[in-house]
Amino acid sequence: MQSQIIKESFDTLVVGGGIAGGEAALNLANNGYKVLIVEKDLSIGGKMILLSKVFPTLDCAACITTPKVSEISRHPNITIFTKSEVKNIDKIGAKDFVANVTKQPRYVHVDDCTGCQLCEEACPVSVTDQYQFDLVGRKAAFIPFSIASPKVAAIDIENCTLCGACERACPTNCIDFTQEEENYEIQVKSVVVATGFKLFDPLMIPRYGFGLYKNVITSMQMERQLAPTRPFNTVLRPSDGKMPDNIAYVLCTGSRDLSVGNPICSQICCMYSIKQAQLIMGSLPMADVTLYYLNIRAFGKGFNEFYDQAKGMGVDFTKGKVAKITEKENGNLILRYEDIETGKVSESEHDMVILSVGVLPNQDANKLFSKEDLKEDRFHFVNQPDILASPAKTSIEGVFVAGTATGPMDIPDSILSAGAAASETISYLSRKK
Amino acid sequence: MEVEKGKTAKYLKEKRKVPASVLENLKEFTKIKKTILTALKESEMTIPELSKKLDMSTPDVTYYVMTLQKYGFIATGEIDDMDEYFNYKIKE
Amino acid sequence: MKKKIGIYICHCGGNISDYVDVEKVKKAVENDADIFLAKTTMFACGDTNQNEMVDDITNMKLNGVVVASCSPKLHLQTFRSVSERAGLNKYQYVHANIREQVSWPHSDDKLGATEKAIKQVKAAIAKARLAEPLEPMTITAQKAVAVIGAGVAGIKAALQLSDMGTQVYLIEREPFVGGRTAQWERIFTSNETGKEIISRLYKDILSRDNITVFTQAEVVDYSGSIGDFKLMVKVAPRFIREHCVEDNLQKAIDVCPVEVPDSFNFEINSRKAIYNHYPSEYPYLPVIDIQNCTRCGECEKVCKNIDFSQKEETLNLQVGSILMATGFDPYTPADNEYGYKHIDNVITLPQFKRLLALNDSKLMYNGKVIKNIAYIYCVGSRQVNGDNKYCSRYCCTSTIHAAIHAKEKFGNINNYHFNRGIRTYGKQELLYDESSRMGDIYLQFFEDGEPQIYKEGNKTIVKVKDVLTKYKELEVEADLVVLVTGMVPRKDNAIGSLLKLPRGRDKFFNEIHMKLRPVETVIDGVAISGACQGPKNVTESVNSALSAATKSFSIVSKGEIDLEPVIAIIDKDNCTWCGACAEACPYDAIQKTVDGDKSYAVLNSTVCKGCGMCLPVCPSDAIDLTAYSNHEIENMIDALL
Amino acid sequence: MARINPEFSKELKKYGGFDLNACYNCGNCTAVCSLSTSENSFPREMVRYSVLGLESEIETSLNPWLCYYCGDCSSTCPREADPGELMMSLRRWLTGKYDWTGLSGLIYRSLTASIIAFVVVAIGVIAFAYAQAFNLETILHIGHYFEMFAIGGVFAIILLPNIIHMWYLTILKPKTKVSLKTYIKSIGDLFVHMFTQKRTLGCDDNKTRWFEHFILVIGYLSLLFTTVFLDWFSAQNLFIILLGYVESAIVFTVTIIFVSGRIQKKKEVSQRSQPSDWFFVIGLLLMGLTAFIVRLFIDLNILDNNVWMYLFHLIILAQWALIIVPFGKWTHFLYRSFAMYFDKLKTLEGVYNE
Amino acid sequence: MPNTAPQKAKILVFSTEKISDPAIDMAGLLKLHYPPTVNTITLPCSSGVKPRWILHAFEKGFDGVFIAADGSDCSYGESCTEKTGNIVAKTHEMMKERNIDPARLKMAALCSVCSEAFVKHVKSFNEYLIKSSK
Repeated sequence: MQSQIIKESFDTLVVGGGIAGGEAALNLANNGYKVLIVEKDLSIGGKMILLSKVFPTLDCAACITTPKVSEISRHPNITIFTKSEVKNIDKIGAKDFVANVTKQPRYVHVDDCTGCQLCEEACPVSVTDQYQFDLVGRKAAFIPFSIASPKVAAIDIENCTLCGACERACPTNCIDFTQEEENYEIQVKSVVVATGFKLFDPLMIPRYGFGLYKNVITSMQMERQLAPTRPFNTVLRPSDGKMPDNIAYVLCTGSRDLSVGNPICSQICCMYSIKQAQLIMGSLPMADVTLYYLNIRAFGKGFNEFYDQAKGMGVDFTKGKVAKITEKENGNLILRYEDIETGKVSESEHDMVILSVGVLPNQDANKLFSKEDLKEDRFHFVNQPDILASPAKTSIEGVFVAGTATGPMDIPDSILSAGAAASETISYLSRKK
Repeated sequence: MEVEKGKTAKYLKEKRKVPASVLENLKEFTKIKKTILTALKESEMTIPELSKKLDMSTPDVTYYVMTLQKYGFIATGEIDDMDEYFNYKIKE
Repeated sequence: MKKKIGIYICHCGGNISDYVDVEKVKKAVENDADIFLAKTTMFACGDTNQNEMVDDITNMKLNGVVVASCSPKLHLQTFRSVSERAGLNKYQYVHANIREQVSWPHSDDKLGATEKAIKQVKAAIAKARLAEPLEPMTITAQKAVAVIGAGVAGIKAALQLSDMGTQVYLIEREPFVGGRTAQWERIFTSNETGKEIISRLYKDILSRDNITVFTQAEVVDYSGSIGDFKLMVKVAPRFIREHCVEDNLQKAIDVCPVEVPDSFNFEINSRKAIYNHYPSEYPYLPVIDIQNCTRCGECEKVCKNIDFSQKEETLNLQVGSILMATGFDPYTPADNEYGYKHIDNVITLPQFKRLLALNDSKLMYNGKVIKNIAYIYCVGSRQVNGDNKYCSRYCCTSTIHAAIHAKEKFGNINNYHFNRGIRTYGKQELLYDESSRMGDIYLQFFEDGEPQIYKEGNKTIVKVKDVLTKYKELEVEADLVVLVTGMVPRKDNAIGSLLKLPRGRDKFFNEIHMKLRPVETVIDGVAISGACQGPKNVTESVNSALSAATKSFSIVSKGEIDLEPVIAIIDKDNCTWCGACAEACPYDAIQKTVDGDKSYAVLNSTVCKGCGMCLPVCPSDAIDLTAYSNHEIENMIDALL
Repeated sequence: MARINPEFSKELKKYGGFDLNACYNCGNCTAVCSLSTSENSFPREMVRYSVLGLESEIETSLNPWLCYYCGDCSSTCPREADPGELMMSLRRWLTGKYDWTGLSGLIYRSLTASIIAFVVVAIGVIAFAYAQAFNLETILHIGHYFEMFAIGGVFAIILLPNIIHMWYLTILKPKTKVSLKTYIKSIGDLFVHMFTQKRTLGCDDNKTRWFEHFILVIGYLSLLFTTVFLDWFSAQNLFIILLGYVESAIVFTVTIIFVSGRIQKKKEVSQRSQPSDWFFVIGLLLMGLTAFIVRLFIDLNILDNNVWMYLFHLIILAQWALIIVPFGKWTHFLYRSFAMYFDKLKTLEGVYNE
Repeated sequence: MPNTAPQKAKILVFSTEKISDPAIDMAGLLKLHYPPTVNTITLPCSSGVKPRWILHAFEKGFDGVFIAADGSDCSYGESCTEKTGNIVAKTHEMMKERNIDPARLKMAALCSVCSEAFVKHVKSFNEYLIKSSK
């Protein structure tokens, strides 16, 4: 059964429903433009909504993201497609774009689901939870995470045994396995690319033992461990559930490193590591935290003060890149590095190691256009041809870029860049009129 | 085709085969869940203790205990004397 | 009017009804006074129930509605719009939270949960009884925006606002536009020069008819509030008539005998009393620096367009919002900080950049050819003893960029960077990499090991215990020492004080919230952008300027502004004016008014945000908050017992 | 106090093509190196000294000789500064530094100088043969004596003074006090390292390379012994003849493996071969090969009609003995062994513990 | 339900719309339990609580009043904590005058996901109130 193509039109298509895409959409919608956000995940809010707290103010990420996200999802001028993908965008004439968008079935009627989680309780299947970065399991019928938006269930069809338990449990009969992929043809006047970034995969550096040693985890996994809806209820080692008391951070994992093909600085890792260190010291007061760093890049408003604060709290900053990690029998880890200040090779033992992984481009952005050329820079981020005077402009007229699609950025910078993208879009649209 | 609400899984089951690995995974999880819960019914235990008793690796035990805690079967008890490992127990 | 209240109690498909006896709740309240209708429903938020509610409200002419269901964060807006659809004022709708705050947390105690649910519903009824219809306050907004400062941020914001279709007044204090950007030469990453960027953007400004640019203009007074600010602007004369022949003007400049230090070049050279900074500078007209002019009359002899009779003008502008883009000052080192002003070849980074621009074939300073340059980083930033604890963000990249530029332009230059850990964040890291590969040498120190600069004969020596070489003491003989000075807030903050803009710990203007509202200030209608908010590079300044432009535009775009009706109400009969409320108000919304011999507080309702901070401080309890009056709260308290 | 000299790194680049200035001092190279210890950490220290141009620190250091170039530091260097190649270049630079004649440095820096030297030697040999009217017997005879004298002469006039110079720079100049007892006690180390390169085994995944190298050294030294002292080309003893065959075959087989490795550039160590490296391996290869063929020709009784073959061998031999051994890469055999010896002295005297 | 359930104190909570009330909601979401005699009134900001409301609550029979303050996250400005603190201090004085134990009024800053903290606070407050009333 071939489903028919649904045609709709909007003023602007925002590709990506993270904090940058959402902010851009909100700015446009507040000025009266009709916006469609296409998000490939089940929830909008991007990576930010999964964070614990944010630097340098230490307010919880949820406190900032949830009001934003609910404002976005409630806005009458904003339409959101989750679990959807922009397959292709073509420019039609001088003004319009036509985008082919596919919406994957969620197997749940979004409007009817009340988020009661009864289906989740009923589902017998357990698989690793990608929203907790595989630290725990989740069901095949599940709500992605407690502050997801929309906060409704979804069925992970790949892992579903089609037993029907969820359907029987659902009080509103909102689960529907007859849903099929929907195809849309969307006509828009402008496009905002807010496809965000990818995290560096530490498997690329085998000498750090990620994947092999359970107590070597990524900063995003630690972010979850520190979040209010954390997988372990407290900070624990994944190897044996021990409460760690000597934690190390390996900065520049996959950043500033030509040997893995990424020479640029990821701009956020120093600060989020310092933030996590402060949070750990808050939740595990007896723990020692050491950051192995090259240069601390605390450059933004209030950042350097935040760094000084961490030093004051007793976080140890050791200058030197960790070269190798080896595991001891008890799960503790030996880090080998050169202590730059003494010039000596040193080894130190920690019971948990966090790899502060860097920012890589999400190359999905480069596949959006088939006929037009959305230029990329040499690292495959979206190129900014007039980076000084119009940073939100791209190589295609009418296509603008927001957030980390152009390169590493922290949240305030992403939000400002999203504001700029919305601004440029508005003036483009009003000039076109 | 009109399918009765609340019974649509059957419809999809006819159209799409459930991979063997998915069923295998369910079996595996149900088995582990049972072993862990049975063990904890006897007494509270830390993860290393459970691991010893069940002859399962500590990372696996950690993962499943945390998962079962998330699903509401297990609760966290007191921490041991060394302040290292929490005890886990069946949730009433 | 008699109250007719309708109540809907939600089962939430068991989420509530499994723990709360919903029917019992209904029975407990249905016979209360004013209750006209009480229903239970499986899903209150479902379409069926929503439509039923609309029918009930219209048919029965209900003037108060309560829904007891999940958290108001989820569905308050839903039911408010249901009410509006039925023609009921949305402020007459009251929400009771019996899921997140009753059935779920008390799933262990069904009896207790039911009792609590009854109380919560009764409290909501108590509130609904007193709820008055409220209308949002609407004020008209002037469809014009004042942009203060015509640097790159101000110009970009002005262009953006113009595109969006509003009148813009671009107000610049200096005689020329361009701000700091015009002073820089090549800028990372595109290597375009500051002048080129400004010229490009300014040409755009000239093509718009809804932007008015004022130079030598200063805001000297302001009144009003969001939507309607009244600004008094003083514009100083140029003493030169427009539309004059350029030839003559150049002659006029040439004959001027006065030489004063050129602040555009950070005083490394001098200019005349009649001047422009570079030939293509905007506006195209030179200016006479009347403070330094000796009135010798030489210029008048060669150029007819000199006009000393021009007078200062005062303009009154009316705008709906204000956008601040006043920029920064470079840090000025303290006397003898790293030998500044004591050792002859110690200069600052901005001076060095101008030096690069002004020299052509050879890099010269004080008549000597420069080969070895030492850069001392973090001067005036990340201070241990001083007030500037912050990092100035742009300087690492800017210095390395200038150092590479020097090497490329003049050749045979050795650069030595005495830094505290290079912070070339993001793609700027490439520049650091490039300069290293070009042979620049980096030496690092921490805050407790600052480099020493001293004279040895006529040689200037810089030495440091280098962190990267096991604290070995290393030295360089430098022909030029460049102090990498950071950004500090503008020394002259007259406009900031005038608008009472709050400043952060770093003394830059402060936004409301770095992430939620990054370009807005607590003064409604005043946005901030660019480096007046904190150190930023050109790209970052432009991003914030564009964001701020959208915010400013959204204030004025509709011609009117809706304000939340929940505000403070001052009972002037009870008020004896002690000033406590005015002090407590974070928005300056309360002013003293004198009426004959009585003084009392008056609320500026357009500025009030309805936080209620003024309520508890009033000694005579003369202030109430709409929808949260004593009566309402106390009735709710009674209902909860 | 030390004055920074940015010219040094430019000078050093003549000894090898790499980007030492790219280093941002993360210390990864030092920590990744399995030979680096907390007592004696390298190579970053050497990179830093080279960038800063602290010549006296480098010339008194033994560290460049302690590196066996497994290449881990270079392949994991986040800035591709190639610290492994820097160590290699420093060994070349130090060879030049130790050599009192200054010719080593010249040959390393200049390809032209090297070629001229090779050509001059070749012409000299041909001229000598011409003077002897290409009489095979005389040439063979004198050739054999030449070998002996060349070895003795080069060692006495060039290598011994250079080793003493090295000792002066690394032990005497830094004012290391070493007792005579220590000198004697550690002498065994000198020979162990000279013949076994034991230290390479400390490098990860390096067993094969160590074994090849070990076989080559043994093959080369015994071939030298067989030709010079057992006079292989004139030998009648079947055992000696066969021994020579085996030895020369080992030398050219192992060197063929090395040469093909350098051509394929598979390993980090062979990515940046310099002319001096090529001269060394090709010299070895040709020596083994020509010696093998010469003896083969003798045994087949066709050398009389093919004097050119022996001449070719002699040219290689002379170039080897007069250029590569005293001034070329051959010296690393000596310097490395002595460096290990001196390092042992320093360790025993507790220099590194300070 | 067994009738041996411990006696529960009547606690009135003042929460704030944007910050602390979401935290209390989340406590429910996470099925964290606290006594059902804890009832909440939501205000825009904790620094707008009038002492007379608190006194009214005591007069009418509440055992305790808990102000779930915004802390520095408050959208109306950082002075919120300080101002709420002042209200509490002022009310404490007034309570002393009326012979009410000042410890029956408590305040704590809660962030919007501080649900565990909220439950901990009200539980210990409840215990205190029960103990002190005996």
